[in-house]
Amino acid sequence: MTATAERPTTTIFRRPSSTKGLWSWITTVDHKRIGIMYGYAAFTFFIIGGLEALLLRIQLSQANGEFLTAGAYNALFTMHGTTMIFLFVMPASSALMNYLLPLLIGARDVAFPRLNALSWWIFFFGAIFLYSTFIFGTSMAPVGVDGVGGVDGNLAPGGGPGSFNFLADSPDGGWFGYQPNAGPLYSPGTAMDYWALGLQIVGLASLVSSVNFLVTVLNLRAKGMRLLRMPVFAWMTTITSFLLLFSLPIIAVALFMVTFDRQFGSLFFAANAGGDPILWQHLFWLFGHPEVYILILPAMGIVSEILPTFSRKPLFGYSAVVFAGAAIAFLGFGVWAHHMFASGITPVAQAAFGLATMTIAIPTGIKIFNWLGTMWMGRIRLHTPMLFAIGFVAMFTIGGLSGVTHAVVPSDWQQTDTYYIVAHFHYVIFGGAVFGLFGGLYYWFPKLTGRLMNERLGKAHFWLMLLGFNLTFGPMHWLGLQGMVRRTWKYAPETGLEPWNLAVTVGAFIIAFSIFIFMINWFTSRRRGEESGLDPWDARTVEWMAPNPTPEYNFAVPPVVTSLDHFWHLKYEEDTEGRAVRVDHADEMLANIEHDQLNPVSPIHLPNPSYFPFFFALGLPIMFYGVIYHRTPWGKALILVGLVISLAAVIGWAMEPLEEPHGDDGGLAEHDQLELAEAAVSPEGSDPVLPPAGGETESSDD
Amino acid sequence: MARSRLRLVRLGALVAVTLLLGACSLISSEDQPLTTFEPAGPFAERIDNLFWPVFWIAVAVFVLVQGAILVAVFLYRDRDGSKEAKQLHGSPKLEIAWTIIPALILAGIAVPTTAAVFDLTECGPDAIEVQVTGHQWWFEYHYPDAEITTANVMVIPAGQEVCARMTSDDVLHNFWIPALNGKRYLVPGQTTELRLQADQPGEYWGHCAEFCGLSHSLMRARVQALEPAEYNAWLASQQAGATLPVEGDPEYEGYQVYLNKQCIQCHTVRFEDDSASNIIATDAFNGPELTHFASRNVFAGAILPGEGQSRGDALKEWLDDPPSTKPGSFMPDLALTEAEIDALIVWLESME
Amino acid sequence: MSSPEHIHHPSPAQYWKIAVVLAVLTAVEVAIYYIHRDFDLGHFNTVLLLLLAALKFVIVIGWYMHLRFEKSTLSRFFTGGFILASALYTIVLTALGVIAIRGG
Amino acid sequence: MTELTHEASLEHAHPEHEGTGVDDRKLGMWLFLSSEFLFFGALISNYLLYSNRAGFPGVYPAEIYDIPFTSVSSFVLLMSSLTMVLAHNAQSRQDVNGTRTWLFATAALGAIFLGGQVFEFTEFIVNFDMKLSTNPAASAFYVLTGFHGTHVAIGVIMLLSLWGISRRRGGLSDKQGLNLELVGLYWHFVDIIWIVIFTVVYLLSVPPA
Ligand code: HEA
Ligand code: HEA
Ligand code: HEC
Ligand code: CUA
Ligand SMILES: [Cu+2]
Repeated sequence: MTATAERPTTTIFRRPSSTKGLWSWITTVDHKRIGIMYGYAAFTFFIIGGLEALLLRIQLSQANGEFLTAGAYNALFTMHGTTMIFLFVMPASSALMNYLLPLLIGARDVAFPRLNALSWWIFFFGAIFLYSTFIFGTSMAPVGVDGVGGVDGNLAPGGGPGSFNFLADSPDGGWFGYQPNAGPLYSPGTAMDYWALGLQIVGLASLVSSVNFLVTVLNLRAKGMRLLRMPVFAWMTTITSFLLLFSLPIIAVALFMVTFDRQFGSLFFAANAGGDPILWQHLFWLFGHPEVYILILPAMGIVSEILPTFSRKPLFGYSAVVFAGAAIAFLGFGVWAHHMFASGITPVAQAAFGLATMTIAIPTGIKIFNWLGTMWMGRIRLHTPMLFAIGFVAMFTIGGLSGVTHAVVPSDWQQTDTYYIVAHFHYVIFGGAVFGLFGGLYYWFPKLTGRLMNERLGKAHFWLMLLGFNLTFGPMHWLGLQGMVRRTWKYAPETGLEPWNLAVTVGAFIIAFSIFIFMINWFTSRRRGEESGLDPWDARTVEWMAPNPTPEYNFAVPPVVTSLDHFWHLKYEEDTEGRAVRVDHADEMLANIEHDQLNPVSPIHLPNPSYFPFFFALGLPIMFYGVIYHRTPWGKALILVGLVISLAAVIGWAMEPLEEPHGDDGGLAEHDQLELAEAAVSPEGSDPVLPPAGGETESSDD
Repeated sequence: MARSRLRLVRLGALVAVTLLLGACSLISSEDQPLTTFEPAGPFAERIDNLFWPVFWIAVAVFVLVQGAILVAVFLYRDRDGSKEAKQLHGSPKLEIAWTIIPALILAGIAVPTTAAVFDLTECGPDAIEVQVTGHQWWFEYHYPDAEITTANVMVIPAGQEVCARMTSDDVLHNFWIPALNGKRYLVPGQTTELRLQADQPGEYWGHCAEFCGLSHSLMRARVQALEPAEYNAWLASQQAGATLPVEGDPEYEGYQVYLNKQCIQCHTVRFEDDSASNIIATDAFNGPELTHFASRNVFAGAILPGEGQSRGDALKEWLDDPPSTKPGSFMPDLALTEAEIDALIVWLESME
Repeated sequence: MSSPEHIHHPSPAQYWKIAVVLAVLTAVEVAIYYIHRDFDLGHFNTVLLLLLAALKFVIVIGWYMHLRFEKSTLSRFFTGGFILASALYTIVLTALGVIAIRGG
Repeated sequence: MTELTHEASLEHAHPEHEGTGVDDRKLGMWLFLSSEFLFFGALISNYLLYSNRAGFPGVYPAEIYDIPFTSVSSFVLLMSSLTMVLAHNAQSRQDVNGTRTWLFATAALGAIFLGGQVFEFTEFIVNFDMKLSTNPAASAFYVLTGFHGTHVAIGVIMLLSLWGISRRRGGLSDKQGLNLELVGLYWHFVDIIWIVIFTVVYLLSVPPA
């Protein structure tokens, strides 16, 4: 390790310069560190959401359980669903996408590094804001409500009189907050405001990063990395970003409408005043269904990386897998009303949405079969990542198939709002997204640490989780078809549902135990795991051409890509039968690559850290606290304070160059110099005189 | 290697046992009153008939995919001496096959699905209308032709179609009697329809399926199907008013409590003597009509009486403090004394 | 900026001309609105007004936002967003409109 | 898709990266704006849904529109697109004074439009007693036009910042020139949304019979 990222010492503004310690994390704009922060935050919320689920399960392990109060139960499933979807799976995908996207396409960073930091901090503060409802939220009308909220007297539901424990004072409208139940009249108090505004903030974070990722993919691919040479995970990141870009504004509007109803007396969903509760459902699911593909597509991308590597064979039907992903996303926008089959929409609409929903099975099937085709005739190595990938294919298929039974509209009239649905979506989300994410963590762990995770613990984790998972969510199919409605705090003993519920609860604890093993594995392997070297899995894609752990600059020498699976083709040729043969000098070549990547010939300039994303993001929750309490003077003050913080940060941001001038190259980063040269020859290029520096004041319009 | 294969076998065994257990309780779904597997009328049956073929298709795809995974793992496992893989990139033919075949299967599913949607959505012309109103957390039934109102137990004639015209008084609810049909939302400000029919007399369980606030889990429903003759008798008896207790009757005291303890603010009771009737306007906040309270075998959102409880005991529990039985209940704790409760029970039990 | 991509852009004179066109179109719109008030144009009113709005819309995007002169990548994303929005909300409104009739 | 691939394969033109050839920030802005269609689309749909429902208490927005007034302010906003594009043009000709003048003119026209909106809201609330909480149609009207107004206000702030920078530094650097272009895109976008709103929400909206 000789020259690494060099940081300028003389600057116009005093910029953050520490590379260690808290401040370095707060001010970092490095996509890898941001990814790591996303990852730890997401995992923390996984534990929290999981603990909430365990409480739910304890309550349901017996008929007429007495473990939780009704209010606490309702709050727990609301927060469980909200947490798992918005604060676990989305940021966990974001973690991997952040860490890996630039590596996968051979870039040094994302297009807008500071915007990336902004996304993360917005997410972080949004999540904290949402969870602060446990401390500040109330289920009673706040003081000074001028006729807006709450049924009078002691009849207010949503916690109810006497249930002042903190859980019963938390959001309890379900993760899709159906109106008017989650509106001002039936959920008075502030808890649902925390929910609506919290999701608003978290959504903004995803919107910002979707733009960032899209520009990164479109403009920063390494030389030769054509779109159809990108690793599938990069493709699924792209497609997911499009889904986010087009679905988040819809939920933003819906949440604004709820906030206006709750805070300012508008009547969008007030059924007693002519508002239409079904409008909320359309808007929510117009977002909500693309959302479920936002959850699954990144995992599908991960699996598409793992399966070929451990089958030692190219991905079967690469372009079909990519296009199927795009097709899923596209079709995913046209099926939202399958969540509303029982809402009384017309038979024409029901039939049309039912058919549209079924068609999604076709591209999804293409993916499944191509994955099977990848394993077929391969040389399968069952390392832990591969086990999780195979688990994904197996378990997701089950969930997908139950999804198709929902698409059969009349069947869904029986199934909707029962545990059969709960089974479906845990199979696709847990069996799909979560298995995929864990596979990704095991697979790319070396990129983070330069070490491998322990295989034995990994396998124990996998088998226990598979067992616990099926024991938890398998019987739910049965429970649902035996008439157990979802979101039910108690069920009667006469329903005969008890034994199966007990099995489910036991399964949930087995999952918890398996997660515990994972945590032990993670933390011990970080320090003591076997060293991985450059290419522990004999992998196929260019992210493995960067050293492990990944240096701050990713690649000292950006790869020049000549084919799909570029890295593999450097190592392997094909014999006459088409079988892979390792080229003679492969090991030597790997050693050279590692050496070159660790020893940059000239200093590499990276974007400088910045305080401003952190402070910009900090302003938002402060403003939103102010909105919730805007009827009080200090609430109005909070809005102002938040606004001032954010505005000041924007101004600071706009004045601060992305990179400080460097003495050695006339103030231009290498990256920009090259772009400059590019602009000079390209007719469509940017300004030839000035550097089109990626990300100067990029957020000035957001 | 061998050890993990052993694990696979063990897992297989486990899955098999689970399936077996599932199969066993399939047979015994009789003591599961909410099951969807025992349709008791043409509509639920139509759905059932649609479900099973789709289910078996799903099972076939399941077996295919899981089978392929297992075979691939066993056949192509990297063992000592196994050859490197042929670097196949895909196969257009296969690609087309596994696009077209699922498409055809789905088209096959789509046709009966669409037909069933249209057949099951709109009520038949001869259906008997029952208006259903959802309240937090109980169902109200109004029979417009007979002009009677009842709660929690919907009484219908066996062998005839009933058209439930539904709306809600507050938030969304979802009416579901698994043996008779699927679900339909009750939407405030709008009307939805659900066809119901039971071929045989009997009692059918149901539940509100949409989350509707604090005590959604305690918002249950019953349908009682009667022989048509019995049904007509029931209608007639419901149309009659309750007997007005006079001083000296054992029910008199309870009636006085009803008059004096705010019950009249929320509960309609119609008496034979019309002038004594206490009618709550339909647009005012109301609780279940109590005129024929004792003709219903369950009350309070069909959660009471609980298993093995007599109605008297259940009433005692309920009247003592409704929100402790049903959290958030809009019937408040009226701080009745034991004597008042006992008196009320006598009166209420008399209102057949 | 004087980068090559700007070479094809319209000149200020053309911008003014476009503005005149936009102004005239707006005037026509308002005129149609008043004509319709006195002489019922029926569906023509809607069709005409929507057409005029679409025309203005396209002119601003195409010339003022230079989309006509940009790489097709850009117009593809942008029109993609527009078409998606139009399609989705049309469906939503259709579905809700029917509900409104039934719900009274 | 195929087109993308094709473009990306012009390797000689992009020595370092494969890419679209469009500046990062400009691409980002276009992407952001494409998502804004869905934002305003939802708001416009809400309005269309509720403005046609009969039976609400209070006045409907369509009963009290002042079409001549709104026509004028629509015209003002439309013309601000002209001044915006002239500012951009001046900047590309390194015409410092022209840039500054047209920037200011655009901001001023935007501010006039906003003033008109404030006047309109006040009129509706005070004279016609149509408040946010009068009926869902009113709610939809205020929230839609309010969010549009917020967008205009943000645009005005950005324009004034550019104007201020230009005054302080004696012109805009080329880097800021790109900013100007981005603000311009945003500004035109806000204008085309108003074109739709003016027609669909004002001219075509009739109160239910
Ligand atoms: C990761 C998330 C995810 C994914 C990927 C899916 C995928 C699918 N979902 Fe699911 N869904 C959810 C998450 C997800 N869902 C959630 C969270 C809810 C509930 C929300 C709530 O109410 O709280 C829900 C609810 C839900 C409903 C509403 C149920 C109700 O509330 O009444 C429906 C109805 O149609 C549905 C259908 C489908 C279908 C058809 C697919 C398809 O995409 C599946 C396609 C896959 C396959 C079919 C398997 C592989 C294919 C083959 C092997 C080919 C051969 C197959 C055939 C020929 C059939 N889902
Ligand atoms: C990503 C999505 C996701 C995930 C991963 C999960 C995971 C789990 N969920 Fe799910 N769930 C949802 C999304 C998800 N869920 C959604 C959207 C709903 C609908 C909500 C609504 O209706 O509004 C729902 C609803 C839901 C219900 C229905 C509630 C109801 O309708 O009344 C149930 C009931 O059993 C349940 C159970 C579980 C269980 C047992 C897990 C388990 O798999 C969880 C396992 C994880 C852990 C157990 C982690 C804990 C780890 C440890 C404890 C390790 C030890 C640590 C230390 C010692 C520090 N969930
Ligand atoms: C503030 C209104 C209110 C008052 C006062 C009130 N009730 Fe109720 N009552 C209700 C509501 C609402 C329900 C339905 C509760 C539920 O099932 O969730 C109900 C349910 C009942 C039931 C069960 C009916 C059924 O068929 O489900 C009985 C019996 C009853 N009340 C009796 C009484 C008596 C006796 C009094 C007076 C001592 C009384 N109520 C006072 C509102 C009220
Ligand atoms: Cu009513 Cu749930
Ligand atoms: Cu869906």
